[in-house]
Amino acid sequence: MDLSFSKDELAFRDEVRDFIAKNLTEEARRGQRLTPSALSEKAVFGSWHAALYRKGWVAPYWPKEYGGAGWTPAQRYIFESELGLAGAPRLLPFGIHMVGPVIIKFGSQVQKDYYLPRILSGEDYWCQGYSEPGSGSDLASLKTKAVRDGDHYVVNGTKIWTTHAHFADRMFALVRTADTPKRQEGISFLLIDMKTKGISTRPIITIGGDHEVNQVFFDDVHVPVENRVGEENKGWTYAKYLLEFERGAGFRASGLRRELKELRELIARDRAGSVAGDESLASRLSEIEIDIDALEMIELKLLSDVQAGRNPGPVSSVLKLRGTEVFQAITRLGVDVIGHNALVWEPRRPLYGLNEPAVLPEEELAILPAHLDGRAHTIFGGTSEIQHEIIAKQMLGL
Amino acid sequence: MDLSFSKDELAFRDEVRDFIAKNLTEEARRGQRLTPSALSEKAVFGSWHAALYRKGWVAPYWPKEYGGAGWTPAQRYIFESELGLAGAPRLLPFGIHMVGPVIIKFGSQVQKDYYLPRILSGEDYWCQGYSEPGSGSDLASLKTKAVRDGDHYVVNGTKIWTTHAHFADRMFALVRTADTPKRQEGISFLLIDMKTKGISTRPIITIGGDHEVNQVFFDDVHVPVENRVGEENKGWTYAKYLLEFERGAGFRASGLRRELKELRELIARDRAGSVAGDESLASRLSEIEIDIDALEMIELKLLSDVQAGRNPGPVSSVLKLRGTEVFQAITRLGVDVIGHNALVWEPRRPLYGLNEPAVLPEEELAILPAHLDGRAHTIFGGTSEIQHEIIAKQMLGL
Amino acid sequence: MDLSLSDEQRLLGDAASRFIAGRYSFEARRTILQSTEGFSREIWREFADLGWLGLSVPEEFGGLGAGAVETGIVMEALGRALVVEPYLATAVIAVPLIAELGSQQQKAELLPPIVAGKSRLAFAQAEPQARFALDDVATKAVRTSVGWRLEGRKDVVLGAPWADHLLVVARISPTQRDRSGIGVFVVPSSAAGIVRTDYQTLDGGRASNIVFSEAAVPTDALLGGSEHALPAIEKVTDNAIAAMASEAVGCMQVLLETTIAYTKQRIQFGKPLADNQVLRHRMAAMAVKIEEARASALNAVLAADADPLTRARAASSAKVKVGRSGRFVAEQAVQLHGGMGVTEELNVGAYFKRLMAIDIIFGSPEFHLQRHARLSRQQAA
Amino acid sequence: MDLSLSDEQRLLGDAASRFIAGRYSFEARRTILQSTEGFSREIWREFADLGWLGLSVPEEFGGLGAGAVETGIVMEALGRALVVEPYLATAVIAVPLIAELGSQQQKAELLPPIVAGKSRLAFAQAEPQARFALDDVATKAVRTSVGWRLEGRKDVVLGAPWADHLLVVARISPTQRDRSGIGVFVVPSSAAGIVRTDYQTLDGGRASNIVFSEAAVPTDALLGGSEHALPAIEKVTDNAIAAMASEAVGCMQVLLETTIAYTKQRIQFGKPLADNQVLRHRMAAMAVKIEEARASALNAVLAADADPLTRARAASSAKVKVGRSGRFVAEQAVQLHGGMGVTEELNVGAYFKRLMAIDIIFGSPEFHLQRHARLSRQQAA
Repeated sequence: MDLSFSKDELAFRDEVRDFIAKNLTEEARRGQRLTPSALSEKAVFGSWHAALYRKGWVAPYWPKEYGGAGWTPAQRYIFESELGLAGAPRLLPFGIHMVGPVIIKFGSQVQKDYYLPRILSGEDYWCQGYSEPGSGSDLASLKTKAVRDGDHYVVNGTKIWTTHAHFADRMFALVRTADTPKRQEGISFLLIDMKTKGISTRPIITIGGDHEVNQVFFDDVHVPVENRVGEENKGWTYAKYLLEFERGAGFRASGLRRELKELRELIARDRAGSVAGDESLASRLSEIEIDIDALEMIELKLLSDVQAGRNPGPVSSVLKLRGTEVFQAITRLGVDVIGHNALVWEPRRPLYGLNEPAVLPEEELAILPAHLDGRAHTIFGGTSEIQHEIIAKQMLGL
Repeated sequence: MDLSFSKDELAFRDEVRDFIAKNLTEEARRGQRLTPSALSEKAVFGSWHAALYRKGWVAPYWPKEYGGAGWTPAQRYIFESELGLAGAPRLLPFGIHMVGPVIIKFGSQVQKDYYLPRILSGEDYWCQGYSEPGSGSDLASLKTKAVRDGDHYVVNGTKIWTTHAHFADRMFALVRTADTPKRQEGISFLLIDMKTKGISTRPIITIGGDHEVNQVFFDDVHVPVENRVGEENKGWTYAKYLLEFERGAGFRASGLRRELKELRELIARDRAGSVAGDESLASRLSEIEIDIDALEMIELKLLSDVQAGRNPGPVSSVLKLRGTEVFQAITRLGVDVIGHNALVWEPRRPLYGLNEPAVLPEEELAILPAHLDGRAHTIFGGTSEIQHEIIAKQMLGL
Repeated sequence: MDLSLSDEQRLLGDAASRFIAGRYSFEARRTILQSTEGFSREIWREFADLGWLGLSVPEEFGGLGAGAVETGIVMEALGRALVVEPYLATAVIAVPLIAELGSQQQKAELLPPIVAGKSRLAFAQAEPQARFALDDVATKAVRTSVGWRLEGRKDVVLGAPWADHLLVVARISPTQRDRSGIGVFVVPSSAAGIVRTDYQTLDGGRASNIVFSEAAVPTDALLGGSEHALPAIEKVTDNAIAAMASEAVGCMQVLLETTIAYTKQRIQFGKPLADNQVLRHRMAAMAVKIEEARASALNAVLAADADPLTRARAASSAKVKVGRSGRFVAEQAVQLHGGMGVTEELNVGAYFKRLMAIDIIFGSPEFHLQRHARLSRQQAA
Repeated sequence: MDLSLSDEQRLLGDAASRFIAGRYSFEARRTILQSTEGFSREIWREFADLGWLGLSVPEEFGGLGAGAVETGIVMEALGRALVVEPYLATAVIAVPLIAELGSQQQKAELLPPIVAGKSRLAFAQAEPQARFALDDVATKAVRTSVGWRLEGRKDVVLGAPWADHLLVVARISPTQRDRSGIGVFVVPSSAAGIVRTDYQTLDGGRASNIVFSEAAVPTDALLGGSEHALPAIEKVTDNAIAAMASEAVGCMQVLLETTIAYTKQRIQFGKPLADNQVLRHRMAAMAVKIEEARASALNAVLAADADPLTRARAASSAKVKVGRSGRFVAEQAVQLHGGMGVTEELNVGAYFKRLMAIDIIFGSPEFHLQRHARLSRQQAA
């Protein structure tokens, strides 16, 4: 058992660090810091995506033949940690972590040839059409219909919680293509051009004041049959495959560590010392750091299992559950740290785009919205309650 | 709205205080302090029971004709508060709060005449035969059988968690007298002389090291039919009536306040100051005191509702739930306060009976066992989970 | 001892409920929030008509002379509807501060216009360095030949954009953290030397950061001529905390009701969400927290006129208990509403934010827990 | 980077599991506890035969020269079985302390008998006033013409009734809280001037309070002649904390397994307890806490030989995380076992108590949280 990196791994880490130093602009870092919602906008991540693309690091976990980097799990961990610690914008997961792997595994050759390069280059901006009003955690209850009409499907219905639908070029969507007694059957997986006639979006503003998610309406939207991935009515299989990817997506500890570090810096800036000298605050910071240490070790063990070819089990549910809770604890502490300044509401969005001075100093600007928007972390991507259910079933056999 | 007491109420409080000053011996207080389990033994509460008996205050809430005091709810509150703050031993509830009210409401005249005076005088020491191995919170699943044989019931089976069965003269027990599809039917309520042939008891030692509860076995135990309360197979009705009494039994806040006070005194005794100067400890003490303040106000509102003839609703579940949690928080803090002394195990019992010096100073002697035995508080008398169930159903209509 | 409401108090509560139900729906509130001013002068007039603005004003100045219990009743109703109008700043803080400290003449000048709904005040107390400590006052009041000159900065003055007068806490003695040498100055919002930066607040209200720079005020601007105003400030803030605690209980109660209704009707995996035992128990836990918060708020309300130590402990207790309860209830309400709970589409988020604001105003639960511990040590000593 | 066990480590773990399963059932343990001595010399011999007593003893003194990972593996197994034999005091504390501090001669004298199972030691460190602070040492070592004289009092010396030698931490410099001027003395338990009060401990073990009164020891009793033993003491206790954290994980794992089994078979209201969603999620929460505790313990184990600051932070982290997790898991295991959980009839209570003891030994989670915060500030500075 050994936590230290090998010489090769250290060399790789240096390469990553060097790459970050040369390509991650201060502007991108600032944009990420001032993004209170889960994902940043293209104005923030764009230059970073382009740099990664030039380096061939946009989708390093894809098979090499499709543009992956062929890394070991340790390299993967190093890469994600360094990015997290550096405060790099997260690339959008919809293409890279979601529809990409599905196309690689289940798509036709034509689909692979067309879509995968466009994901890597960033030419296609994807969004995800899964949830519907009324479906919530019960995804299989979706109602959006796709009726076959010649070589098209005619899609009617609505999707909700569609992150960045207002920016996206394409959506991968689950639609109902047959009414079957078992709801998981009769679902198909479509790739939809967002410019198609009949698609409209409605912004949904979060309690943090941000426009990140939308409701998308389909009104007789014609989608070519060749835009279906895999077989008709087998979409649930592909969706489940994707969800596994989503759940295992990414190591969070390093990002949390950076967020905690920023909080410590904020406290250190307190000149009057009334915050910095608060014992209970110091204890709460330590409590969170201890949580992060544990999370990171769970991540490392997961990695180690993957490296050794062992099945790590449903530990990704543990990481999702605790990672989101720790994130919420950090943002809550942030709110406590800035005291009455947390009463100040900055209505102008996006925060990184503010070009006249705000009431709050910049380092306090995202604290309140991040706390508010952050309440969603224990809801989206499988609520904490669902994670408990998964752990009880899959880990404990209950 | 007014929290202050009327002149009459103040006079009554003085009477209670005066009575306590004159009759509550230091020995009884010490015995109570050194009792880590829920109820003290006769050697502790005996003199106090006798004094209350002389004053006519053993069962003040019984109807006056049976020996009650005819108090207002405010008087009742004052009485219990003063006793709690003074650290008086609790009288055993089994006669006074449990079987007594059942006999008063459902018993025959002969039963009333015989049993009630003996409860008041303390001549009869009662225990409760409800739970059985395997029944847990699901009381109606009880299996102990009573088969009619002439003018006797022949009882076979076993009861568990029988507090002080090893001291008791009598037990009130629920037994199955008929096999009916609805389990709540077919249960009868018997008064059993513990000296009857065929009864044996087995001590159950708690994790705190105390002998408070027992398992009781019935092997062809003959109980005269006239010892049945009310009708045959209607015992569940009487049991439910009794449970209501048990749940509403007593105001706890004042007792918790005294326990917290004792803890503060223990901390103040710390000469090195390493405990007393601990900020986090001070915060935890305040946190508990704030809880107690809230509990006391809930009690006062309950009292006020009763006084005004309003139905207070299932607020007794709130009090049970939070009262036991606060108690556990106090004992846990106690363990933290005495530091490594909490590793010392005192095997000799009862603690108040120790006549040679213990390893620990007397004021630390009950801290650990009280913490351990105290884990039972959220289990017995309706688990915390059951209280949540009751609140969800009865308070929220869920 | 009697904890039941008087007939008058019950009538007040009923009237408040009726008003809220009829005049302050969530949609009506949204319209108010989106208006330029951000509050409704009409609603304010109705408050005056209902007598609420004079609730705690002594009768000789046109008020009802009522106490903390009545204020709590109104505040709970305002909490249920998330009223944004500056009732707290004017009726709960300014009025008792003037009544406690002001000279007879000041009261006669300032109180009747408040009762009539013609004047709104704001309490300029918090400062950037102070972190909720009421005795940490850096804003200076320097005596001049014609009165006073104010110098300094006040942060997050709630309701200041809507106020005609500010009550400015300033230090007359030179030492920054001295319990004496603090005064409260009545200053017209439009006075020279005052620069206000107005903004929205977390809970939909408005507030300002205010810089005083050679702001000259006359001699009689000092309330009651008192240079020892801190005890009155402490009393008024403690009682404002009690009133906000009642408001918070109103917020929590609505959140619980909303959550119950939502989980009963929302179908997931073929059954109502409320069929999940975990959620049922969660809502039971919310109900328990609310019972405790209500009790703690009542404790603080009933201690409004007690000795300073009892009052301060009860207020800090309420801050802690209501803060903890409010957090839990709000977070769980959001969580149980799922995605919709984190959007502006439902009112859940608005209640969440108001409860957060209540948590922050006059100090976080952590601050008050430490204050409580300090007061307990004082009491023991 | 590689977190998988080596083949040897896996074999060690398998052997430990087999031993525990075959030789240390709960009934066997009960018999040991009720024996006069309160521990089993036979089991101790078997520990020696298995090589566990020499696990961390350098090879030149007959040990295996293994590290913290191996110790953790054995400790987790001991935790699963609630082994009362003083493995911690002798193999986890005394051995590395001697190895760190002792002279070649002391090591050669003291270590081989330990490896052979012929010697057991106890660590006389804690004092009544110190409240877990390792540098707070009031017991004095006064130089005499023939060696040293020990004066003072040690509390809760774990395993002392079973030890032939004590390792006594004593102050050579006059200032009570000085980081230097502290030595560790090897003292035969039977030496003159030592009065021991033996007693049972919370977790079924034995310990003593010890008074040293003119206890004369020879010059070479001072380990390594070092008057600056504190860093070694800190290292050894940090590593003992890591080892106990592994033990705690073993305890927790059994409690979870037991609770799952119990709730599956226990029928209430016509269905297994485990059908209650609330209890299922509770057990999931227990599992999550165990995952975290396991990770934190591993962190501390892997930091055993890191620089002092990293090591200390990892140990204090483990104390906090394992402490919190252990509390939760133990309390919920008791709660979910209902009445039976609070009796001596099941093993649940015994695990509860061992986890409590682990919580207390070398300092409560609260103490270590504050230490962690202090160390974080040091690191930042």
